[in-house]
Amino acid sequence: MGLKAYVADIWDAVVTTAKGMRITASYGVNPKEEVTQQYPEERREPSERFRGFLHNDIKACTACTMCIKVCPVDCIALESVRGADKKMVLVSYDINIARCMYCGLCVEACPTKSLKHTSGYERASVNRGELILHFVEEDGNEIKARVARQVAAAAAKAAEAAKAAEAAKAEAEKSAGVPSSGTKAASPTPAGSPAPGNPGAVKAADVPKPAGAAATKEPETKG
Amino acid sequence: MEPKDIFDALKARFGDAVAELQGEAFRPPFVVVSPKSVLDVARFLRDDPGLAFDSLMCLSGVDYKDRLAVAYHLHSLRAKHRIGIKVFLPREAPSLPSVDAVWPAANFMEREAYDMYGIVFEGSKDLRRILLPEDWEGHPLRKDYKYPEFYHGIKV
Amino acid sequence: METLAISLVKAVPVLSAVPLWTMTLFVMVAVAVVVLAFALTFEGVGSYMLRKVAGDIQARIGPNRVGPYGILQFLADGVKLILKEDIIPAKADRFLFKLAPYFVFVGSFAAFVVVPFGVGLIASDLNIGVYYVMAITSLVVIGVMLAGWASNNKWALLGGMRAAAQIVSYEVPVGMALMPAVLIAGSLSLQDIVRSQSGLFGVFGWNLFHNPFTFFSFLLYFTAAQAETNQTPFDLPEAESELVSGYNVEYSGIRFAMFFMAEFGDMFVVAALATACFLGGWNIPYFNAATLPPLWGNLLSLCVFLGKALAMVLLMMWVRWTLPRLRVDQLMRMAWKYLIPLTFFNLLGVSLWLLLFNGRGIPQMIAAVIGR
Amino acid sequence: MSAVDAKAQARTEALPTTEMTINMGPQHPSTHGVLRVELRTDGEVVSNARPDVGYLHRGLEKIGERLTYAQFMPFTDRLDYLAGMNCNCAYAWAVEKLANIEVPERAEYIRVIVCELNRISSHLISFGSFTADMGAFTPFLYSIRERERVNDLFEDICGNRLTYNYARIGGVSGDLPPDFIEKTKEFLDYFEPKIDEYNELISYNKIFVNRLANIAVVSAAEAVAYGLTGPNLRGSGVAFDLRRDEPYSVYPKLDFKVCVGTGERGKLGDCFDRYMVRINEMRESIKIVRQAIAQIPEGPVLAKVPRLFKPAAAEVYVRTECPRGETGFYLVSDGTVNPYRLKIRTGSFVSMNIFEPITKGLMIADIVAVIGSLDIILPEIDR
Repeated sequence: MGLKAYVADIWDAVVTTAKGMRITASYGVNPKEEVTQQYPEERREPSERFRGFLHNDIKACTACTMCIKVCPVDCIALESVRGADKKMVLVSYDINIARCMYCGLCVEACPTKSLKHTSGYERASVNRGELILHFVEEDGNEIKARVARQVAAAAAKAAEAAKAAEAAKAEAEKSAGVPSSGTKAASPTPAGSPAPGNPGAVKAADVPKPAGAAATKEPETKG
Repeated sequence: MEPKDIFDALKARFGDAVAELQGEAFRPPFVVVSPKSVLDVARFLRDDPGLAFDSLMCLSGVDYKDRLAVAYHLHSLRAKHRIGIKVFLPREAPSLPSVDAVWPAANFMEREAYDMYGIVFEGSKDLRRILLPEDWEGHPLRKDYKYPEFYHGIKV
Repeated sequence: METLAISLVKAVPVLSAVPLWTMTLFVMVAVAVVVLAFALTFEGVGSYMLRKVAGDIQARIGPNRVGPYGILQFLADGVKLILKEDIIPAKADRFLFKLAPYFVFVGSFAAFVVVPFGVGLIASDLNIGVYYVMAITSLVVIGVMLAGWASNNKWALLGGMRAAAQIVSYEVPVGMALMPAVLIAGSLSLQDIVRSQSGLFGVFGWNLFHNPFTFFSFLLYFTAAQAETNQTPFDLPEAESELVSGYNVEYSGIRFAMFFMAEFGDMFVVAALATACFLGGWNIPYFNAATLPPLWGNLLSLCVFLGKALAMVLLMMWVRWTLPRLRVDQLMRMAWKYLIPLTFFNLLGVSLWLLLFNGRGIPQMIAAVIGR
Repeated sequence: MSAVDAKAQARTEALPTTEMTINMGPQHPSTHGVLRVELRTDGEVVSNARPDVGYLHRGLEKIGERLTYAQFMPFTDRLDYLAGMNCNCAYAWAVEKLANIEVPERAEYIRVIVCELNRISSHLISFGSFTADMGAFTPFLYSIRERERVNDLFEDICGNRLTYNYARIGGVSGDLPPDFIEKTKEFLDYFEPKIDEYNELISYNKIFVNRLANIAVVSAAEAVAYGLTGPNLRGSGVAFDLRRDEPYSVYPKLDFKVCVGTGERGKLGDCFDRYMVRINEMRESIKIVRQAIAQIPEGPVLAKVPRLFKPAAAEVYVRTECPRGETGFYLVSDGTVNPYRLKIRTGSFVSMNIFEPITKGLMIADIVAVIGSLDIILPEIDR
């Protein structure tokens, strides 16, 4: 190639290198440009819509299993028993945050807004058991026993009330001659077992439950 | 050109090889073509100045329970129109001529259709499994696919 | 070395019982240990400086966890590398695999012998200084090729071959670019070259401003030296993004540390040569260091020399963090079609200049005119 | 053949050198993910580079057939994790066309804003990692610094920095936070001069240009035949951009230029052109976001769509312009809650198709350049 191209080549190389070095120098000299955050010491404040670990407020939760139906990876499992006053009582509510992908669909689907994202994101652990958050502190069986007692008591009360009503009706019939109505329905079976048919759901039963459910207190909303 | 005219042009040219135009619920509409004549239809679609379908947007296998199908979506950069070509295949030994001679873009997509549905593309430059390991049995996207229990001793 | 040994014996008479040759041997070992200590500390400081400068340029902080401002980072790295498991690949050629790092380390460390640190501070003032450096640094090539071949890894093999091609073909321009300083000083010894740039003319005594050709040959030398020490525009032998890590891909533990230290050793040697030959070595402008008492004179000149050398190392790092990497054939084309013709033409220019103005540079001529 | 050649020929026959087969990947610093390239090389010169994909295959299409339309949305982030918003919106547009759902105007504008911001952050990563592959490590860190600011914007708007899951069928999941517009304007003003700085630092650098000019030249006809789309197609001089030629959402209301390769530093369609198209596209995206911010109307951001809606049985193919080319969704619905067939056609998958023919005879360093210039990303290829 000609001498002119030869020199032009060298000149182009020198000029572009010099321009590049001017820019790297401009960053090199002014320390204001450092953008690194020292993570453990300086923590960045996540925005208030940040989707961290889930937290379910048990008192507000009505065990309607909407979150289970909506979750794409079936990482929520709950077990509940119908209480005396027909409302469902939560026996156990577990979220497996190892499977959860923090997509936020369950939070949107929760009618009572009891399920919310906290801003916590630090929960690495060596054993997988710790990655299953149990939101119901009380032991499942005690709850079931308690609810069963309440239901039985309510049923007994209802039965007496029914007998008393029948006795009253019996007298009313003697006076009016009307036939008596059927007895009360059988006590309700525990509905609300985890949504059938998704093999992946972590049922409370098969989760390795150490003696006395490890009540891992969920961190408050601000992590 | 409107899909109807494209269909008529093909019908005129290939007669019974071009079966019907699936029009109403299909955007873009599909022209159903018999498996044997796919290569000629493809070459005609690309070379005909009026149609000029020079770019194959997408080639995908579909499993319609009773039969398999290969859906080609074509687009013409020059004439700015689109058409779909559908080829129905039997479930047992689905095979049809490969179109990677007409559109080189088809090679990877055909390999994927072969990998996922087991549709053999005769005359393809290089028909191998693309996404799954070479010695994987079965074609996962088929509706009748059963998950294998183990793969080389690893629980699936 | 004998003079040192004799002066030591005179100072401590009881030593006279010891035969003279053991004394000189002892002195030699002592000097070698001192220079090795300096080399190792520089390699540590160099790596810290490299990462701090890189951090600064790339809008980040660089090491700041180990020790105040991260100064002890290189110690931490050193200890880590020593403690790390030292894996030798199964089918590797075990003997050559173990041998390679020593070649590379010796190649880069042996050049410290002739580095003119101060007025009297030089390991041994060889009268073939520059020629010796050229010869000894080519040991590195053997070490790198051995490493590439012995680690039974295709990437390492490619890295080794690239290193061989690059270092050998850049030896030529580096050598030729140093010749102007030798011509001006009239001797190969580095101390003489530095003395030829005595400080009386101040900054203009440097070879850099002797004549336009030497200035140009400084630039050529700097580019070729950047290639000689595998710095980024030319860091093909261990190109992370292409060859995974080039010839030292299978090395770990202390062996990798030796490659790592050798690289910084090379960097310092090249910077030292640049300062000695072009930037007036340990000469202090407008002041003759020899007049001071030996201790202070040496100390002052040592500081001046280290200052200039570190400035050169910084310049190299600055270029290193700006430019992308060349391809192998472009690397070769640049060496043989651009650098070598230019250095030869440049050498011709310097010799003609010296012939015409019988050895006086522009500053000297101006000084003569002003009648200093 | 002269005597000398004959002798040389004889000698080479006496010492036949076999070709070396190197596995570049699947774990390799510059394959942008888990790609294995089987290189058959003679020394440095590559005679055949056969890509082997599938290491990141998660079977998204099979998962799609098991989930409802709404549940598949978070999976689309995992398609091209550098452009999660684009894939989210692409899937949303596809399902809306399938089920004829009307999307409120404000939601469309928000989608365009986040898609273009995501295009900027995706091109930043492709620019940064491409220069890092070429050996210049500094621009990579500058591009990451800019991308962090885009991530902060996205974190404010949807709560996540990478897997956004922001679009919904029928709109977006949440309205813009109050200070979003100011922060975006501030970012755009900060970012615009940076592009010229990149060009001065690295784009027109002599070594960088030498490494990229005239490497892996793809002619316009070849690009169309191989089905290339997006920056790779425009790099070969074909001015085809889905946002302008098949307008969707509110793109017709926004005016922007389609950047095309011009053969600046070498033949038209080489690695340098594809690289420069992406750099210029970032400037266009800034213009688009500025216009969209100015014109955005008030109003709802999510249409009323039942959670388990059953679209009519239909087949639809919808494609949108993503940073790595055209992402097309071929949806077949049989009237039930789950899609019957969900085929995802992505830009990187087709770009990988042309990788083998164009890398014949290049050197190993150029293979890295071609991977970088095609800007492929493996989750999109393997799905």
